[in-house]
Amino acid sequence: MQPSDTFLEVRDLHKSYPAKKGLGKHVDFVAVDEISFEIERGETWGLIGESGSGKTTTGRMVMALEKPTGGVVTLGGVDVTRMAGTELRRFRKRMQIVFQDSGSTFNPRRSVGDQIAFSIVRHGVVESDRTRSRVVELLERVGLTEAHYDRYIHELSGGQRQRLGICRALATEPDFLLLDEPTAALDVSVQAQILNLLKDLQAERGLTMLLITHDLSLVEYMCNRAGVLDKGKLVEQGDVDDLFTHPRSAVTRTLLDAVLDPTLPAPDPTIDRSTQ
Amino acid sequence: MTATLQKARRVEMPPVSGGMEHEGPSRFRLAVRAYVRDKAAVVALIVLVLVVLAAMLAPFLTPYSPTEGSASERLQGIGTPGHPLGLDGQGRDVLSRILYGGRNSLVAGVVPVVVVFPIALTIGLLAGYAKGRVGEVLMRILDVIFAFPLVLLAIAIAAVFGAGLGNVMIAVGITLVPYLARVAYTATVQETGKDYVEAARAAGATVPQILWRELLPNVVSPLVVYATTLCGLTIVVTAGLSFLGIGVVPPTPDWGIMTSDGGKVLLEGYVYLAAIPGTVILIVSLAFNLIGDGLRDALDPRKQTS
Amino acid sequence: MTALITRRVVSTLLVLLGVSVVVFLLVQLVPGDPARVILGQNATPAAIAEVRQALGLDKPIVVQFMDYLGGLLRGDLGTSLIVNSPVIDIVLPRFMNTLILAGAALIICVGVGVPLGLLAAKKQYSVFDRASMFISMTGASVPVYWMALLLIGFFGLTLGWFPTSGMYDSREPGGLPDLLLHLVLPAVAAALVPLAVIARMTRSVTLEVLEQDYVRTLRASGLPESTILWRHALRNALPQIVTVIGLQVGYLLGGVIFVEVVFGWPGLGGQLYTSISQRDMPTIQAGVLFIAVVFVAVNLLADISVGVLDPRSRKQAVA
Amino acid sequence: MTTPTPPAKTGSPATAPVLEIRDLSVEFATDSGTVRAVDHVDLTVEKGGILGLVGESGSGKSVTALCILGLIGSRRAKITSGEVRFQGEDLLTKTERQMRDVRGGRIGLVSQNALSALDPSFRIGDQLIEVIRLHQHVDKATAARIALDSLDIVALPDAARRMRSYPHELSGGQRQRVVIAIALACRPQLLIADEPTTALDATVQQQILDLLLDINKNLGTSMLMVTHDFGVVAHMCTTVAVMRKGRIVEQGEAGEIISFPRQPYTQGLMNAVPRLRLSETERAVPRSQRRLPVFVEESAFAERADYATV
Amino acid sequence: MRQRANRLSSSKKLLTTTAVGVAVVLGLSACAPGSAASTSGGQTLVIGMESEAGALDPQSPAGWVTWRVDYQIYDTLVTEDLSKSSEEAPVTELKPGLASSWTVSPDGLVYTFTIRDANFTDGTPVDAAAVEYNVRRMWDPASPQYSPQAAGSSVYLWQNLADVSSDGQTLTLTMAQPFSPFLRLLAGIGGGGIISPAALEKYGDEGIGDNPVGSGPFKFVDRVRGERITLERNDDYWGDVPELDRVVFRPLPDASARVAALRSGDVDIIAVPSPDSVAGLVDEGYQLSEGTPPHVWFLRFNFDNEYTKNKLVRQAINLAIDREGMAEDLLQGTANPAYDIQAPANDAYVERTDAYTRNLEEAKALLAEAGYPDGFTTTLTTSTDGSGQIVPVPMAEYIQQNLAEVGIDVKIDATEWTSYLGTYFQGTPDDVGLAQLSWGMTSPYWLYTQTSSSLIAPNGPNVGYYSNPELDAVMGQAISATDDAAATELWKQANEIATEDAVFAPIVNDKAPYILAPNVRGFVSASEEWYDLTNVSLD
Repeated sequence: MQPSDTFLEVRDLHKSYPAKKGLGKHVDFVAVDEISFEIERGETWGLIGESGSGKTTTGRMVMALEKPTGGVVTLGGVDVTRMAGTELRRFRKRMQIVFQDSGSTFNPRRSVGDQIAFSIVRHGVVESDRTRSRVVELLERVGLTEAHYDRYIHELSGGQRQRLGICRALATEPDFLLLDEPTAALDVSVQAQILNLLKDLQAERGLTMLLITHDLSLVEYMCNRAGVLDKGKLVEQGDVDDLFTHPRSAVTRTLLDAVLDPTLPAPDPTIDRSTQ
Repeated sequence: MTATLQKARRVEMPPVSGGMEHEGPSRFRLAVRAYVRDKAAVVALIVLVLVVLAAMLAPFLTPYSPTEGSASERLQGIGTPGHPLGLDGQGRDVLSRILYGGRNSLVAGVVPVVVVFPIALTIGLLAGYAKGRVGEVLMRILDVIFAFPLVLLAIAIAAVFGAGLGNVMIAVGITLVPYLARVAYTATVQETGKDYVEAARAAGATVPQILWRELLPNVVSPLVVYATTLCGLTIVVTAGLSFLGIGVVPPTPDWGIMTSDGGKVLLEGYVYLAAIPGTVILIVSLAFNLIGDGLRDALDPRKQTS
Repeated sequence: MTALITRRVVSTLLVLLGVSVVVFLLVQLVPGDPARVILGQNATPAAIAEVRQALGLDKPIVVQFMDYLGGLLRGDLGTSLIVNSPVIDIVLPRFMNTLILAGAALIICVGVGVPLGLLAAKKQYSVFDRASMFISMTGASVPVYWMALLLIGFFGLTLGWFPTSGMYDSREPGGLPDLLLHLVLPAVAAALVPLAVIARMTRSVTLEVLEQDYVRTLRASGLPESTILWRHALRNALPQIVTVIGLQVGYLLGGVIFVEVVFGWPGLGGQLYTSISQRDMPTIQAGVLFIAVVFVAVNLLADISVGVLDPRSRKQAVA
Repeated sequence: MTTPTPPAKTGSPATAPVLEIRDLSVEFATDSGTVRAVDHVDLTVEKGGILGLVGESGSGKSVTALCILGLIGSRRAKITSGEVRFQGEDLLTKTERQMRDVRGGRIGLVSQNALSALDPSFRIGDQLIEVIRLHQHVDKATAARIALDSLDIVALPDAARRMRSYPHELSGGQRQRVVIAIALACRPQLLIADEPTTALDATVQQQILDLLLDINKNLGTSMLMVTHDFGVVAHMCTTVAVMRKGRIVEQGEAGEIISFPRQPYTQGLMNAVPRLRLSETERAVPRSQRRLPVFVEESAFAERADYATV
Repeated sequence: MRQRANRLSSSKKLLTTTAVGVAVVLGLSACAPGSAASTSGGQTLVIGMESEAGALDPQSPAGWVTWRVDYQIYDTLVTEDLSKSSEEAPVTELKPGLASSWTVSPDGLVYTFTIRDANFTDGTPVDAAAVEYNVRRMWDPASPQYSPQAAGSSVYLWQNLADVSSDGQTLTLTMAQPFSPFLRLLAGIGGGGIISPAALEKYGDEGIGDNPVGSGPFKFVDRVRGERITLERNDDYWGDVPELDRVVFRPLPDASARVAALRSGDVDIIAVPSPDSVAGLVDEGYQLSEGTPPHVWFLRFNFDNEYTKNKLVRQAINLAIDREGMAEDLLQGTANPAYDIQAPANDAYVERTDAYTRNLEEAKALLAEAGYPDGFTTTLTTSTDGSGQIVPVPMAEYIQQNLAEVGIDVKIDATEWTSYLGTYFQGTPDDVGLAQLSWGMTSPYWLYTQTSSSLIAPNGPNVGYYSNPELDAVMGQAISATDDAAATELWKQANEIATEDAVFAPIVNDKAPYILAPNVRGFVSASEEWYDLTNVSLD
């Protein structure tokens, strides 16, 4: 790798939860175990792991939604883990998150437009009288219309909810976007649209993105580099093409084997089995 | 781990070809529509409005005083000329007493709930959001009040303050605090755990902003529903306190007093005297319950479909 | 699980301490002088002063509270102003009677309310569902004492099936059969409102359960609807139903006062009614304390049994 | 445009189909009128075969599957036409009582939510035994033995001990194995698997699918596989039917349709998914310039869909 | 209180009172037949009381409900003859109780009682020492058995006692000054009942109420609080042995519940039926028993109030009230209109229909004369419930309507009974013109407690601040009179003065109705608030 323009740096990040096992004996549960990685400016980095591997906890710590028990996260040179209060709230303008289920991240009793506008107002992105038109611009950018402004979240389809999630994340004009399984709950046709949209936006705005997923094909499509998380440990990381063709860890191999590709002609087990 | 993974559930969409409406009806209209769909709630609301109107317009609806009567005309039943609902043990017009009594009974039922509502809401919100020590202490204090059964505590407080409409309302009000606050607390805790609160925090919202903009609208709705049904309960409880002699003081007309007075001659065959106010209490408290059910739908954005 | 129970027990004890403080303060807030209550119409200032001193009412309030707490710990709840005997002797036997009545009422509530709610949920939107829910909603809105009088009038006097008052026959107090006969009407009257609430709650909880994924698995396995309802739905709805029942015990203990007055049941409620009209504060204090303690204890028990009933909370998984 | 293709005979013995659905239509009453969720559908599951029923959310595939068991359950749903012939009998004309023998006894269901498909309040063993005793009328000990056998078939590790476990004590994959064990306990001729691997991790998904394949092979159980994933179809199905808006748009032998999809919709479904293994030409395009083909636009506003989640 | 004795110098009249005649009557009735019913063996009478009784300690503060039970268990030195109905004997006659005879010294200072040879039901003998023990419990702070509660509740009885001594069966009470009401007060509620000293020693002040031991016609069996008090016949009773085997007192505070219990046969006698149930019950064959106990439901005028301090106003109010209507219509004949301040069950009763019969014209004229031709506004305080209060609020409302007819606008301020008593005895506030209460004694001394200027609130029950030297003087003479007839005359004179000055507005006298099952025999409503059960039997 050539000398890089590192934007996000995670170093020795650690998270353990105190847990009681039996009476008196404390055995801490380690969710994330000393992981380190770097993401370059404008890059999409994939964090791969199955459920329980600690990938979501890592994401929350990167977003300063959870305090790590060890390690640092620097974003654009600023130590995120040391920030608190107003400073942190102000800093959130620069980093945003898109959840797996954006529907649940919208308040069911407020219009979606209002909630997107809140981010804009909160961080003083534009003059307050321009807020609404700014929201509408964003809505249109993610493929929605002004008519969606006054809607409530339950009135919208899964794909639309995800677009809104992206829309809100973009509202503060962040440099960094965390994508936590952004398409896991979507139909294939909708998933394609969202993935394309994310790609376009990244190109447009030079966003740095961290994609958290268990779906290797997603990583293959979105990321140049990625890391594999297993039981809290980052077992390997590197260039995606390299990672997927020459996996060095057993976990990665298992994950690769588990991917079912519809058009892969060679080992089609169906025919084998039905003829026997 | 967040529970988002488990929560993700495929919702199958129906094959839709319908176009989109450009300007939907206002939220209020939608809420009204959701409410109107519940026929029982609509009837209940109409009944309640009629009862309130009747109580307000009592002087125009009846020529008789609710507190004066002639003992020589006492205990005449339903259908007595000039007194459609008959006369009570003091020869007072039952209809007049029902109409005027509505003023006291409705006030006694609604005012404590309305007054306690914001207090309980504040306590529940703060305790629910703060969790930690503040929330713990607040909820423990409420637990102490909660440890006394509702009727019993109202009785004890009424015994302390003495009888009278005002005191009964204070007693009932104090008793209601933990009930309402608990609902607010539970709702707050539940909502606080939801992703949208986290999202708001991630968007940089301050604590007051989260409480006010995010949590409040979601906590108020279930609380309003619960409070509405409580109004029915308070009327019944107040009536019960009157029966025990620590409620509204005679000759003040009040449905509870009327029921308990009527109860004294119920077994003598004067069933109407207790049955009329009893039925009115029943209808009104039923109405509050049904309205509560209707509001549950009306305030739920998911039910507000056009 | 053990930790959970310990924590709940400790917090319950704290609540009880708070309860005793509230009960003590309640009495302090009562206007009027216990000595005046004792002496009634014959009171003279000299006699009142003498009685006040005898009762220790001339001591500072903090001292009185410490005395009260000390007494509580020794099981001494004070002396009745009216009857001049230890409050515990007055309250305890009557409290037992109240427990009998409330217990019987609870059996009715649960025995009728839970099946009613289950069946209504099973036949959601049917005529049976709507009718039973309307009736139970009505039941929850009827003033208890009014219902009690109607029961007396119809079953006691018109039909003459049941006695109308007391716990035992006046002339020849019988044993258990006599008690059961006397128990029917008051227990039904006391059960009415909680029954309605329990039925409604059971219905909505069961409806929720019936929407769960595993119910579809059960159906797909060919289980008859009745097995699904009475075995699986009930079992899964039980924790929530138990919680509601625990809360309804509070209503039962409070509402029983009306029933006891109307049926002449020698319970704590009737005693409280008398004591309140007599302003016999030590007795009121003790009665309220007893009921609060039971209520708190019942809810503790409900909490714990919910824990036991739900296999998921039996072994707290490491998050 | 729906031309029900006769099932390809390649490799499968020519016997009467286990399941034949003819002209099935289901309508739902919604607030905004009647919606036909299943529209004159014809389907066939060959004896010993695995039919993949593929479609997106709302295509009506789950409703079709549940119709077979008579479990649409919603008061708003109504079967308006068609028949469901299972081993020659029309299931739609059967009484509820007769259907109870079919369910769990002759047709098993593996539903999509592995995590919530088991009654959380009962032990695994008890849930199995209950079903076994219901259909096989055996004593408890025998039922327990059969239950243990079933758990062995689904390769649940440490089955004897797991009999005494509660569902929450098992992992998602283990739970799905138990669900399959229940469905198989009475050796049904047909297994309906409704997206059996949703909410499961990729590695676990593959294990479960392979388990189902083993069962198909070893027990000869025919299967109806409801899925949205052509990867799953390619992995295990003999025949496939593609469903869209309540209709079957394409039906045929699985390998053939995957290799040569005739309908653009089928093509779209397959191509919209990002793929792990790319051809050399695909790989030559820089990642930032790769695009997924989009074949269908979302409707402007979602409608309430709760009827479909029966 | 004892020290604040009446200072009137004692008169010199000599009189010895004996009760030979009464003893003869007693002896006759003892031989009377009436054993027919007692052959049935298990005769149990069940009485439904209007409320729970207090401690069964006759010397502790308690109301009539408790005393009605105590009366069956305990004897008093002097007692009233309750075997005659109010019609036969409007005023009860005093007769020997535990004291078979007594003498009063000519100066009225020394009472010598001969104590009957009897036993308490615990087997210990009744003697003068036992009675002295009882007296000292209520009177002598230096004695070990002294109880402030007992002293407080018997303050009027022992206020003039200077010394007590005993010798065998002879008890001597020495007064500090003559006190003519003494014997009648001894017969009543408020300290007269004699308890077994052995039992008092055994159970103590707190325990005696649950383990009462007296020497009366019935002895205590058991008590289940809130449910029942069971007494059984004292076969060794010194007087008439009762016919009943057992008496059960059951508290049934709810009027409807009492009537229901009577109808269903759970009880044989109920007290205080709701007025509306009486006619129906009589139609069904139940017996109504009424009397004229010493009970006055009256209004007190406030002499500090701008309006009611005016005698003309007080007279006008008296004339405006429709007592007949209230008794007949509102109360359905369960009470009699009251035409005197004292109850008819009292030697000093003077019927003053002239002063109290309704006359609206005259009332209006008096008001005009007083300067209020258009009336005025004032407040009437009453309770919402309470012992002897009948139905206070409807009655107050009735009066409110009566007074409205002469232009007086009455506001009713009703509070719950115990709080009402508390505020009542603190004295009437200036802006309250009328304060209601019901009370009464068979002793005319009652007038003194209500009107003496030495008992002005808060020092006594004179809550209207009435002060009339002329009345004080007459009552002083009456109290210290040593001749019964002379005392009665003086009391009547006092009564006239109070009536003339319209100190009160008496409204009704309660008839204290009891409803008896058809098979109850021998129950008599005498002119007293309690009843004698020795002659009661069941068919």
